Amino acid sequence: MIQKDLGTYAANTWCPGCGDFAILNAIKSVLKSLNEEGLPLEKVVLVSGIGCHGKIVDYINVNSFYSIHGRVPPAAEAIKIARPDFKVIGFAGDGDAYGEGVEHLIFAAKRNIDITMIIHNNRVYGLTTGQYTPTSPLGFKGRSTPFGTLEVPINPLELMFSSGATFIARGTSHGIDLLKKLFKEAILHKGFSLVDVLQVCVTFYNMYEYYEKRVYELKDHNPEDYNQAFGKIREWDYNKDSPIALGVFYKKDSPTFEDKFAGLQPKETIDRDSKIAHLLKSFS
Amino acid sequence: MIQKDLGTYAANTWCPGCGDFAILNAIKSVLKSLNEEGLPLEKVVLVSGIGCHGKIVDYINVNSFYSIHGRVPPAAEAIKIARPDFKVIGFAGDGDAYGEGVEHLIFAAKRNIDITMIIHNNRVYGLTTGQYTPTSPLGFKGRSTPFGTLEVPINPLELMFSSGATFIARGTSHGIDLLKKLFKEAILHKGFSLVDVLQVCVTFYNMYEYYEKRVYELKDHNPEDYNQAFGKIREWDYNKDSPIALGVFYKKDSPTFEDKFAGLQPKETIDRDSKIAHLLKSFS
Amino acid sequence: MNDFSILFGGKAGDGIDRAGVVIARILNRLGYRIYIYRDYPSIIRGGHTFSIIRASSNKISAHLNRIDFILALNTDTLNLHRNKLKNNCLFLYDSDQVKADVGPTCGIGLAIGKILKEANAPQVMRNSCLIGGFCKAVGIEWTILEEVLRKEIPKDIDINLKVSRRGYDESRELIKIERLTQEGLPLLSGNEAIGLGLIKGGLKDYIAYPMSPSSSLLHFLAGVSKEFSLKVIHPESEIGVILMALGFAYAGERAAVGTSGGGFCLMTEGLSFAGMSELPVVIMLGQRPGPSTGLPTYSGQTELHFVLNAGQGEFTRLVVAPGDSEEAYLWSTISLNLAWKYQVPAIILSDKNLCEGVYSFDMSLVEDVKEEGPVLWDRKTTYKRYLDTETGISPLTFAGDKEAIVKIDSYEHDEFGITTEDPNIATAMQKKRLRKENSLAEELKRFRPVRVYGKADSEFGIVCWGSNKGVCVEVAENLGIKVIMPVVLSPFPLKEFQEALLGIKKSICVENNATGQFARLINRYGLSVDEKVLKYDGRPFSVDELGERIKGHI
Amino acid sequence: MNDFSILFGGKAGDGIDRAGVVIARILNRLGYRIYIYRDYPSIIRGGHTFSIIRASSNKISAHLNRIDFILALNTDTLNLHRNKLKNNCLFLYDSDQVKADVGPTCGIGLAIGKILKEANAPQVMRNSCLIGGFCKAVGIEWTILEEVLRKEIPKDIDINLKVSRRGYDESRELIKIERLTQEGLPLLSGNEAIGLGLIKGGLKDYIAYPMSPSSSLLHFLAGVSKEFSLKVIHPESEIGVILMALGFAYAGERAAVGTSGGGFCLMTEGLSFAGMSELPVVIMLGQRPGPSTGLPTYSGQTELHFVLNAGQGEFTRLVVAPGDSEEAYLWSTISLNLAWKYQVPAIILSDKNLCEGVYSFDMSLVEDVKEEGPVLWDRKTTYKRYLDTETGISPLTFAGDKEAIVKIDSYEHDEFGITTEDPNIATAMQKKRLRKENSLAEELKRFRPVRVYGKADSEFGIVCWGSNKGVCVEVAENLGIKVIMPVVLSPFPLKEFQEALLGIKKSICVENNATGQFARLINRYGLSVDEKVLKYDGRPFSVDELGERIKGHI
Ligand SMILES: Cc1ncc(C[n+]2csc(CCOP(=O)(O)OP(=O)(O)O)c2C)c(N)n1
Ligand SMILES: Cc1ncc(C[n+]2csc(CCOP(=O)(O)OP(=O)(O)O)c2C)c(N)n1
Ligand code: SF4
Ligand code: SF4
Ligand SMILES: [Mg+2]
Ligand SMILES: [Mg+2]
Repeated sequence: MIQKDLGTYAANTWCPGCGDFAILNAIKSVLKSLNEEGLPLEKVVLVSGIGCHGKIVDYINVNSFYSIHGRVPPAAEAIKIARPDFKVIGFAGDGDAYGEGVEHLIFAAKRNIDITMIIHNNRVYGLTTGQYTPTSPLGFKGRSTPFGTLEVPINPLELMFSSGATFIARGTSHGIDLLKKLFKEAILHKGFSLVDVLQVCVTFYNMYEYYEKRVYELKDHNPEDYNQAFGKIREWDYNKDSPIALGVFYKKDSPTFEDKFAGLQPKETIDRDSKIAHLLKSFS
Repeated sequence: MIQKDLGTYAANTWCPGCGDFAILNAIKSVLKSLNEEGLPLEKVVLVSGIGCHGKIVDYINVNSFYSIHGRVPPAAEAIKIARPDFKVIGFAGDGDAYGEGVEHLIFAAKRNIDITMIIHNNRVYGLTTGQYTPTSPLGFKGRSTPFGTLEVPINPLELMFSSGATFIARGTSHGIDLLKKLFKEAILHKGFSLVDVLQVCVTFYNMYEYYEKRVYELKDHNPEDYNQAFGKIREWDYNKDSPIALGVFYKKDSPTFEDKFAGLQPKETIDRDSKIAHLLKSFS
Repeated sequence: MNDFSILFGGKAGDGIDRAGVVIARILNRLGYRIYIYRDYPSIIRGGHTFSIIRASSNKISAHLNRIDFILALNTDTLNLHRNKLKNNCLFLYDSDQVKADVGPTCGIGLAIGKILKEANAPQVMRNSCLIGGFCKAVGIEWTILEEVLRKEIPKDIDINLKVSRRGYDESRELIKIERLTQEGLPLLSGNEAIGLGLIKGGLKDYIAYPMSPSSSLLHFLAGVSKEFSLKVIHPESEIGVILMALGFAYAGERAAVGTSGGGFCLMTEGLSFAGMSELPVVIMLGQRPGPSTGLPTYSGQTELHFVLNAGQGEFTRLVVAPGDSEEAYLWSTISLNLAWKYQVPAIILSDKNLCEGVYSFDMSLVEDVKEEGPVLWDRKTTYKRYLDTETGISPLTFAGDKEAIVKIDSYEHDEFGITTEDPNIATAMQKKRLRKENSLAEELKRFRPVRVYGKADSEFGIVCWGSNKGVCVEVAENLGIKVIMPVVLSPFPLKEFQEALLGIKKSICVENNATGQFARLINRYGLSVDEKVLKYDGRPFSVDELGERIKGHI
Repeated sequence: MNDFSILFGGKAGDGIDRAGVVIARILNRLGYRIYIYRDYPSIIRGGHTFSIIRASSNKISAHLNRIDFILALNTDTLNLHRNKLKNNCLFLYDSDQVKADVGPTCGIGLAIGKILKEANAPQVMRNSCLIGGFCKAVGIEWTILEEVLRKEIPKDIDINLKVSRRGYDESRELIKIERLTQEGLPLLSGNEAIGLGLIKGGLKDYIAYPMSPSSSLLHFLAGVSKEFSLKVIHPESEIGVILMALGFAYAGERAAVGTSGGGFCLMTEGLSFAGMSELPVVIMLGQRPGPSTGLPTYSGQTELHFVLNAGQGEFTRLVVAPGDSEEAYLWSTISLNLAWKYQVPAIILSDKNLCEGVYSFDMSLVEDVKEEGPVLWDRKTTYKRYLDTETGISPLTFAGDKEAIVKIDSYEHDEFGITTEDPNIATAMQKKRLRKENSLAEELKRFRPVRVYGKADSEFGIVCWGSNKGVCVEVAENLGIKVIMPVVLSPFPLKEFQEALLGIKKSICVENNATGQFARLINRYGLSVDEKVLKYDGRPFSVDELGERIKGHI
């Protein structure tokens, strides 16, 4: 299965123009550059959810774990805990990560496990042909809400912020250079990192122009300043028509779960049989 | 089963001194006072999770739905949507509502459904005999973490704040007067309300003295001021030894899901058979 | 030509599905009975997807392998399917796209790209152009096509008609499809039939999280929610779905949910809760090949034993597996009625073939079942939510009743719904809940839970369930043998099934799974089938294919 | 007195459990074999709870209804259980609390309240005082008691010893328990045995969300996690649990999880994913009476068919149901080995009686099974995670291997693990996954999947599974009949089971459920039992009770 250029023989079945291509190309380029800088690719594991986004792992020729819908984080966490020397990168949809399995995202952030979550946030269920998601704006007319949703969206960055994520960023699928920068920084960040990608779904929710008009890159922003971070995170709530900042919103150094865990784990030295025998003695 | 004083014949099996008694007494007193003010008790439904907290519904002689672990909100939401004239009050544990089923809490808040969630936050799994929960402090030694947890707690108020809850309050099980006030205000609040009760578990995590030393009631606090609310919510993070504010942190008027939903729902007038026949015609 | 099949193929995103329905509606107006099989990968654009539209003077619900007409928007369609053509030259294609050596005198090529360009029409209208060409090729009047297009695709109808007309004009008649004397019928997908059946049964709320092949039921009910005052909700997850449904049931409203295997897994804890709390709920489970995500847009019958045993503990459940649109409609109504009468969970076990297959729906074939109310409290004695009665059914009233307190409980409980750990009460309550199975089984007799088709006195019997009904019945009629099809799978209608087996010397079980799940089910009752005909690649049996395989056994 | 039972009762929170263990350890030092049955409600304080500590010169794993000695910390204990006493006067009680008319010459009352007050001891030490009194009453030397207390309850040991000594001194000898010549054995709960068996099998990670009766396995493994370098994790939910386990398996680490019915429901989607992705995982399922929350601290056997069929789609799974601590240990090791060898999910089907019962554990009775490695990649050809082999087993390597790319997939996939919708590959892969069942079944033969006890040539046979082993074997030995107990339930060891049935004229199936789940399972294979002896109030059969019920059938 060794293919050049990190690709595989799987036929790409995303719609032409889909924002997922940008994510694919950005991550491939980041992996290549990390590899050049010394990261062995066999120490990379990609984990994905179910949705259009999930197909990404079929298109990249590195280790992968194609999980079930909504369940990227716990698998990624376990892989990282088992192999702290690995880089574990999760790809999830907005339906997948902010809806079906949002609890896992919250707890992965809370634990500050050093995994990177890249959210293909097209604000719609792509693969199931166009229903609203937790980040669709109020009034969104999808196939399950033909008369418009009645719920305001969540602001996933704010949710992650309140859950303890130590790296929070946002990009769009129309800014691949920024994506590369953000992905790389997120992967290199020691701790839980999340990059929310405003990924355009050309078929069910084409926000290309909407975003084009409103996005801007964060400048003179100190992501290590809690209040600045919070202010910028709240600037756009995924509903109102405000400017939309891109870049790293927040970044914090904090001990990771797997490091603390490893600290608890002495290496096994004597053989288990004698230890079992010893333990059994204490039970009599 | 009509018993006086809103009680039932069920034997109370909480540990003597358990903070759940305060919650029970406070809610009974609030129900009585609401009843006196005109709320028919048959329009009250109590929903509870599984844990020591859940037993509360066995002890109150009104309609109840004793749900499964972690699943109070969706049942409560449906009951409210079906019967917008009802008062639906959920009782959940911290393991139950902030752990196993935190996704539902987030979405109930997001939808701003007019239910009240009362969280018996003893910061431990009581009924399963003392494991850490999402709000146990870092290093908590419970039966699943005998060497201390490696995770900082979540701040549930902050999580609810970022999820769109429109009423957020905190009380303790050693301040029953405040509890009554908060419960009543929460129930009367039109929209999703949550009262986090620092409920002392005398058996597995007796924080009585800890709280006694640190709690204070919010004064000169404007709960409708977003920034004030956020500041106070972040003052204590459920981990550090800071002062612990009690009272209503945040309050906001916002349209409720069930009202918007009812707006979508014309009353059925003509009979279904003819409408089905009519619809079938359009299918040919 | 009173039974013919048209294969319409292209890439995902080409509007193959819609094109199939347009053609079906046209043929329906000519008096044909329709069945559409839809084959598409889990892809939004690209890949290969096709619909087979079969039309016949008789009612049908299966497809044939032999195709009469191919309409090809891409090369794959011709390459992959041309060998199925009866007449090797009966096809139309987009000559601007199809790169196949079709031979000079064969088929009709339309320069659709050019036509669209000239009309300034978007790519999605390629299908309309080809349909135009097809109608001309089979001698269908333009006015019929125009009427159907106006109704089906109102958006940008003028350009669409222009494009379609160009296709019509540039085509030529190859063969003539006759108008039949019978009237057309509504064309319904299985999910639409289920939705209407639930509505008929008094549905108030439908809650679902999208998942193929159940999503179109959600879309359908959301679309008609205003007409029928339905509350249609798509919440955060399948766990939320089932708990919401139970909340609605508690409040006295008839609720249903829909999902597929993975989502059903997440509902099993709620299912068991429904069993314990005796809150009615109807679950439409659309099967697709597993395990896990599997082949999400294909079909399978692998969840029979899972639904029969899902959820911890033992409790009564109703499981029905309708076989076509009329049965889907009928048994959805029955499921809702009986779930409420017996206060049990009811599962409509469907699959992708039934959910998304399109059928000519004949209401005159549906037994008339009205919405039936549950057993209500007589108000004579203090209300006890879990009154232990002879039938096991505790009369209902609902929260809001001034004279009652309604307590439901996921723990073992006494008659009032207060938690108990008393061994005697626990035993009595367990018996009460299981006793409902007997009364339910008795009541089901009136709906003829086992249906029989084909030659009644044949000594060969095909045994099947669910969406295989159509293909089995047709094969059986062709071969002059019998079909036995239990629609009810729990409580299992043993007596009726045994009666149906009388006279059968050799039984052949047809299933879309690898282990023969129905065959295994009847083993439990000391019965067994003689042969198993299994297929588990996600694709349905065609009449020809199944016919061959059955012939091998008779 | 070489077989006697002590009932120690009080309120939840009185330390009944601990007291039972202390007494058991004392008797263990005297050479007795022990079994403890623990009966407690889902309450932290109050209510009525008791342990029955049975001691015998023979190995036992069941309790008796007839009690030799009652130790009562509250009135209920005497009122509810005195009728079970062989000798109506053999009891000790806290005379400051027990308000029962015991008669002046009967039993021994200790003024425990007063004793505690004088010693300034906390209420939790009431049990120690009563144990002191008990030891004197049955002639056990103070030094033994002191040793055990020091070891068991090191906290505040001095006051504790003081209080206990006062009880000892104020009691009097009523009867003498003899010291036996045999050595004591370790006392293990079923969960501890399972934990150790998993450790023996190479366990690296244990992930669980607390749920009775599985929680004590979590607590035990967390407690020994440092000794054995185990990663023990308690995550947000059972969904997180099973997905984490699969993540660990992917990384090459042997992981197990534990839960009960409701939590297992939430794991079923992950179970199906394990089946599809061929990621090994061991699930300890501790059954308790359902449906739903049910009777959370009691026992049942209602999940047999659920575990056999849980999860969408069809895939191979190993299901074992050990019957006592030695089997729990052995089969936990085997489960982990075989889950990894066959890359399948393995379920250890336990219940509250086994999980929380305490047994004298005799390692010499355990067949020696070592940790066995999985089939590994030979590195000769390009690595394919899902290589289609004759056995169905695809050789393993893990992420991190420089020469391999390891892709697992919840969709249907090709040999490399790339998603496919091709019907032929789908069929082949489905066959491959199911083929493993054959090789697994074959391999299981070497572990004797069906065990036989009692009188080998009797024409009466008790058929049982899981924790009923102990009581059935003892009853069978008493009555001179045979016991047939399959430990493996999937793949079902049909041949061995049939062999065990040879010569049986009447079979009696003993189960803790209402419908006879095992009896139904064997119906599938054309077999059936003649009688069913069922009990489903959450309480285990006692030897006396089951003996009576079996006698009615022979
Ligand atoms: C438990 C479960 N529920 C539902 C589905 C069906 N399903 C597949 S993909 C999907 C939504 C995908 O949306 P999103 O996560 O936003 O991904 P996208 O397709 O937009 O990339 C759903 C609901 C499933 N596979 N599993
Ligand atoms: C799905 C599921 N998992 C686990 C359990 C076991 N369980 C019962 S109560 C409980 C925790 C209770 O903790 P909390 O919600 O904080 O309530 P408390 O007892 O502290 O009031 C757990 C884990 C369950 N009943 N269901
Ligand atoms: S449906 Fe949307 S998200 Fe999916 S592949 Fe097409 S454009 Fe991309
Ligand atoms: S264990 Fe704790 S929460 Fe539960 S009843 Fe006792 S004191 Fe209350
Ligand atoms: Mg999406
Ligand atoms: Mg708690």
